Amino acid sequence: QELTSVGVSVGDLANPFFVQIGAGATAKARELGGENVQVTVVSGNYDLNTQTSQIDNFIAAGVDLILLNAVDFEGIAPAVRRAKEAGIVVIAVDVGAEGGVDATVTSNNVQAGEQACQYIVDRLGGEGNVVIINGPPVTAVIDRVEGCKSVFAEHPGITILSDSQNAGGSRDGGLNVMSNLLTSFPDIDAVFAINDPTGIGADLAARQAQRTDFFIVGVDGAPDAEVALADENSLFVASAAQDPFAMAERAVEIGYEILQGNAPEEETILIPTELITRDNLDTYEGWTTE
Amino acid sequence: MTGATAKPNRRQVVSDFVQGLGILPVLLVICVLFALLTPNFLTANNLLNVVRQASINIVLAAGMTFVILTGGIDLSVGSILGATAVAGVLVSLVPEWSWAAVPVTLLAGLAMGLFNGALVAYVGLPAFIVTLGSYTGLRGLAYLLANGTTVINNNLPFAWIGNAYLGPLPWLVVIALAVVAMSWFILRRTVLGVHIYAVGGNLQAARLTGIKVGLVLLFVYGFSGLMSGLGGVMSAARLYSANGNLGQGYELDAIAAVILGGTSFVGGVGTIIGTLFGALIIAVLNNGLTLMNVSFFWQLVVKGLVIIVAVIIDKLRTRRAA
Amino acid sequence: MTGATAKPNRRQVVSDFVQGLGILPVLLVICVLFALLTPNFLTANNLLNVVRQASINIVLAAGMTFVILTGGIDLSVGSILGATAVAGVLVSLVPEWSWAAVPVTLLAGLAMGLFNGALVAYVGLPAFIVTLGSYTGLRGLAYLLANGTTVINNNLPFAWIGNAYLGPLPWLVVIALAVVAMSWFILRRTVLGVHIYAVGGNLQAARLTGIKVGLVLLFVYGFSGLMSGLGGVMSAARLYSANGNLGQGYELDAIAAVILGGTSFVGGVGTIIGTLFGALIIAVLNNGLTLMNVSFFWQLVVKGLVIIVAVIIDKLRTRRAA
Amino acid sequence: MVAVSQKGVAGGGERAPVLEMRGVSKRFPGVKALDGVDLSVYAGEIHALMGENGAGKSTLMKILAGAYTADAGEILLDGQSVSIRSPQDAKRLGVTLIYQELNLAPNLTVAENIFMGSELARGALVRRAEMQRRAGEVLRTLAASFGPQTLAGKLSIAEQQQVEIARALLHKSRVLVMDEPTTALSDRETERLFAVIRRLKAEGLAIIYISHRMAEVYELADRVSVLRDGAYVGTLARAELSSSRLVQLMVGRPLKEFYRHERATGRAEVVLEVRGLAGGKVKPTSFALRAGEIVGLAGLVGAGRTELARLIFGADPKSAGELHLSGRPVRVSSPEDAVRAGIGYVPENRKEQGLFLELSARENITMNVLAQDGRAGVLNFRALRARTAKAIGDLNVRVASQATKALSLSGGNQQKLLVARWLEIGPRVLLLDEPTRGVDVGAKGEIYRIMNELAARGVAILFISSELPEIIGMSDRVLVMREGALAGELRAGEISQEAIMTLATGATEVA
Ligand SMILES: Nc1ncnc2c1ncn2[C@@H]1O[C@H](COP(=O)(O)OP(=O)(O)OP(=O)(O)O)[C@@H](O)[C@H]1O
Ligand SMILES: Nc1ncnc2c1ncn2[C@@H]1O[C@H](COP(=O)(O)OP(=O)(O)OP(=O)(O)O)[C@@H](O)[C@H]1O
Ligand SMILES: [Mg+2]
Ligand SMILES: [Mg+2]
Repeated sequence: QELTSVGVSVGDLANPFFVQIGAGATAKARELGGENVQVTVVSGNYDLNTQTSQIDNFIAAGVDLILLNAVDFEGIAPAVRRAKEAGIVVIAVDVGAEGGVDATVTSNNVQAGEQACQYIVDRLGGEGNVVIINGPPVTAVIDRVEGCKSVFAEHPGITILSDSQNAGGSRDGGLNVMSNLLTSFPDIDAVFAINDPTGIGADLAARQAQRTDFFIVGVDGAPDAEVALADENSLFVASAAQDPFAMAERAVEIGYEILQGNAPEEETILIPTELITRDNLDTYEGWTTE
Repeated sequence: MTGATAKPNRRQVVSDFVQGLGILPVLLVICVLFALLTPNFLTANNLLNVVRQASINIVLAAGMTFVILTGGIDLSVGSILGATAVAGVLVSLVPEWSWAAVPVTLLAGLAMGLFNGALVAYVGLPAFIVTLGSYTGLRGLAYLLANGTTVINNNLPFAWIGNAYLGPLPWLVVIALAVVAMSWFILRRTVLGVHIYAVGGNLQAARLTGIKVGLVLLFVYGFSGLMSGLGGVMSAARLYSANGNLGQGYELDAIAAVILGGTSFVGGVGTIIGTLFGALIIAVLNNGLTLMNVSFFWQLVVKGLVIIVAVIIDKLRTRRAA
Repeated sequence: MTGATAKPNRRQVVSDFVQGLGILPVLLVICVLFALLTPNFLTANNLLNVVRQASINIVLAAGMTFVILTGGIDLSVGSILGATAVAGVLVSLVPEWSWAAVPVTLLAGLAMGLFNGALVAYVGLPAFIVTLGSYTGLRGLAYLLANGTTVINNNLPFAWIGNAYLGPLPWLVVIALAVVAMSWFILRRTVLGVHIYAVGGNLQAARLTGIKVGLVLLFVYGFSGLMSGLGGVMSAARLYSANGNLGQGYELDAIAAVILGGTSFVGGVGTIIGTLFGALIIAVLNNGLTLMNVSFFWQLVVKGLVIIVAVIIDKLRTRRAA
Repeated sequence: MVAVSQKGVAGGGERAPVLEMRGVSKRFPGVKALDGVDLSVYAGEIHALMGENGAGKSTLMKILAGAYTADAGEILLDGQSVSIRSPQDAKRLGVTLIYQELNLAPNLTVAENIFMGSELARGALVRRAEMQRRAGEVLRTLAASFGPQTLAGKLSIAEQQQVEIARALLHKSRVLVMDEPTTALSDRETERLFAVIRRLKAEGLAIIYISHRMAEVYELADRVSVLRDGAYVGTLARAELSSSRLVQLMVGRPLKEFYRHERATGRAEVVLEVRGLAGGKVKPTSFALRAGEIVGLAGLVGAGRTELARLIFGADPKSAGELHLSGRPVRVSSPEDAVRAGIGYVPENRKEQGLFLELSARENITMNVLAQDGRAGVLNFRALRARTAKAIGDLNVRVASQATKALSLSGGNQQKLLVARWLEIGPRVLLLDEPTRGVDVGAKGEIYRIMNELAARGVAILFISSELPEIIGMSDRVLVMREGALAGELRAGEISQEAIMTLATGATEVA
């Protein structure tokens, strides 16, 4: 079967990460189906109703393939089922989705949290006060925090000072929340930020408060994180990197194969994350962009 | 007698329609444009789809119309929707209580609305600040109820509301239209409706002529809360689930529908039919732009422009008519 | 001469202060509570921190005060902040233009504000719908400018605005206070200020008195846009970057500050000092609750309640006084 | 306090009063509005209530209607002490008040306004057709020129007043209070209203009638009670009524001659020439105003006087015609232009179109000249205060201080604020639309005095009024409008009530 149109719905198009997913999907779809393939990328704005409507729109528009970055991996199930009934191939990207998707291509968010926080534990020698700067209550974030906490739980020497503050996943929020946390806790050894923008915001807050007594680890491996990592004065020292562009490419590839009648070997393709630090930064390729 | 009353009734339905018609030409122009630009727009399936997607906003906007007609505003509709939807799904998960899920959701919405209404009507606080408070607080409540995750019930007893059909029409659409009809009836056929317009038109006059202004205000906020609860039911039924995020930002869509529909912020002027058209414009835009494969960023720009252009056209039209 | 004018000036400053005082007791109570509950609250460092965090909201709310005094509203401040901040950082990245980054940002804000103002003043559209349109459209513009990512300039030429100090005070705080002082001067000391109150108090009378109502409206929206642009400068300077998301939801905080500060939605009544206190209340709440390590969900609930309780207290206080 | 002994027994005979108010007191922040006021009214009596602006008449009646609650005092109906704490209470007890301020919802139809709060209903359903029918009937008895389906917002102020009257007539009440119901009505409508009032009186209603117009009081009242500065000063029976007596009671001193004009303006320069001006309902109209002359503009309600004034002032778009000031053509397409040209306009509805209620007396007075004293747009408070003090003195405005909000002034004093505002620009032409509406005798005299002074200084005044005596008394010439066009001009010597009415109604004889 020809690939003529693809629908992509992601959590939040204002986040560069998801923009990369859209870009990756578009690039791959064009490569496989020619320049005339129609790729529609929409933002669910972290709202389940919105995303459900978008899936319905895709069904009405008769797309061949849906790439779904679910804002809620369980809540989206009915919409997925409708899409399946309409004969559309649905691939979950970055976050899993219930309802019978054909395949799931995801970074391992739990693993990302584990990697980041294992790094913290190692660097602290298993002892110290840590802060988790939380984010919007969506699965990807919840998984990271869960992975992180599972690592900390194995080390009784680690004290979690705070894990309940939502910085909204943005630089701005990271800066504000961290400013307040710095006042609350005069003695912090390490910070886990649920994504890079949050971590960089926390770094800015530390600079403003002239605090240098701790380090920050994020998740994403985004371009601005690379810049921060390269900066000797930055407290931002590591990030569990994913590659959204490549992930989306992979998802389209698998979807295309399914359309051709070739089922994938496994239904869930976990793309491992890779911890990048100041030391291995030069070998890190960064997010793929065309 | 009946003959005599029936005539002006019909006349009023028509006149309401013409007044509410306001934005209809704009809606039609947008539809024609989309029909020309994308082949899939003008299919029965897709049109149903549009109305289905508009249904929750129509219900919220109906409640909002009442509030704005009295010169108030209700920012809390999205938060109430979220909190009540979570509550509803939670109740439905308790086997012996699952039958009560819908009433509980509706009553919870009503109660939250009455809370707003009491503060506006009897404490005399500005509606904006009261509902901004509950916008914030009830969002927190929604998260707390859901405990930060998604509550799911795959055997939701009232899932038919979100997925079944009555004849060719999805129940969601039927409910939305029923709400519009009921709202129209209240506003145009009952004493309460006249009082709502009177309070919005001249609060002091309403008070001095002995209208129980407090009760009227209590009613409109209670009604808006009830509609938000209904929105919660519809949302939960459609999704088989709810989370603390649900309904975020819906208040702006509801307000936009009301204002696009020609209801004045000053109060006292507006029709529910206009609100219906306003909500449809928003839904058609979302649907059509996506069908046309306009990028998300450009969609925002286009939507912003269309909102402004729509009221400009409406303005020019009414100016010429006047 | 000076002696004679000085007296009423001082008297007016005081009376403004007392009027604007409105919410001050509430602010103090909240501060005392936090001081008792968390040891770190009442440190010079943290208090500076609070004001620094409030600074952007103070600037936005100052512009918003002008708009609301004329009976209007500006929903677009957050979107203007985002769009201008992105534009500013982009300009700063062009080597030969980087000196122009701040003026460009401010002028872009002014232009967007004037766009709103022109539609309100000369086309006669409702402020809510105009600024809802630019709220949506300019957000799209911000994303488009940023091309969906974060634009970063680690050598931002105006980063001192966000990070340097003037004596003991961060520049952010200095700017915010300067804006308040300037706003006070315009509102209380100039012809324009009286005209703003007049337009808000009685539009029709203002027109029939020969006040250039259109220009006054154009000014307030332009000023609000300019302040949003200034907010964009401050934001970008603080973050060394900007993205399309920046400023999302700021409009509600700004409006809340204005209304908490006692400015009436009807127009014509309110003070800038009240707005300052309103913005501080919001910042203190955010800071104190985080210091107390209250979870995000509960923070929302508490904030919602405090907003409502604050206006109730204010209401009771003024009622007793009257 | 002037010694007037009889507290009402006159004319009452043995009958007990329907309504008695005893020792009613009310304090507003900074003002003692009422101080132990007594009042008794009998069934089948028209009881006039008089007093200067701010004497407390409206406040007393609002207490009776439940809009305010008294600080002290007692209200008895049929000898029973009653508690009236809300408008609903008053309604239940059969007390109806036509408020001085218009209380209409502009978005509703006339019928809906008339029945507001007492809608006809079957169950919860409104009976619109029935409401329209009954409203139509009442409007006909008032000779209203509009139907029950008209939107209230589209009515002129006089027509709105008729709606208010209709509203009161539809409620079956025992006590009907009319607080200055005729301020905007012209003679014909007033006559109709009086006929209705007399009928109601015959039906046994107790009617309290507040007015500043002596002639009306003489014509209607059985007894007159007078308030001064919030205190009851006495009641006169019809037989005892005399102008000097009443004025003496109200003002506490005798008042001098009312209208004076001894001007010779025939050859003065033409200041404003209106040529073929048209727009809205006004048909092409031409006339001229000379320096130092007061020209009356008379007509029935809805004749288009207000619209003509607004056209001249640039408040409404003109469809044709031009203005010449001192012989030179001027473009006046907005109020700003008018102000620049030296044309002032005092609108007929001061609360909606003139005053800034939340702003101070000073700001209200100096609104047009704020920029003149200051530099670069910065206010010069000293100069503004001096201006205000002078204006308040010249016009004898009664305010606690310059910072008092316009909101808390009595109607007459509010009106003076507006006149003062226009005097500040040093106008060459002043358009006064019902400037004495709701203004007491003393203040009226002062406004006439001010008009004369302005005329003496060479200002050309166009004086719109529905009160023929003052038009006749004050004007050098009278223009009469009918249905949007000038029906004629009356020169000194020709001016009389009959002549004006003939032109206004288009009848060959006086209606
Ligand atoms: N709501 C109010 N707040 C403060 N003061 C008021 C208020 N209403 C009336 N007053 C004051 O009470 C006094 C009596 O006012 P009231 O309106 O009863 O006078 P009035 O006799 O009806 O005058 P007019 O003939 O001008 O209508 C005035 O000094 C007025 O300024
Ligand atoms: N804003 C308006 N919209 C529509 N019609 C209006 C409006 N204002 C006035 N009218 C109409 O114009 C007529 C009144 O005109 P206008 O006020 O110029 O008359 P007038 O001679 O000044 O009478 P009045 O004694 O009421 O001042 C009324 O018949 C009314 O229906
Ligand atoms: Mg009065
Ligand atoms: Mg008139």
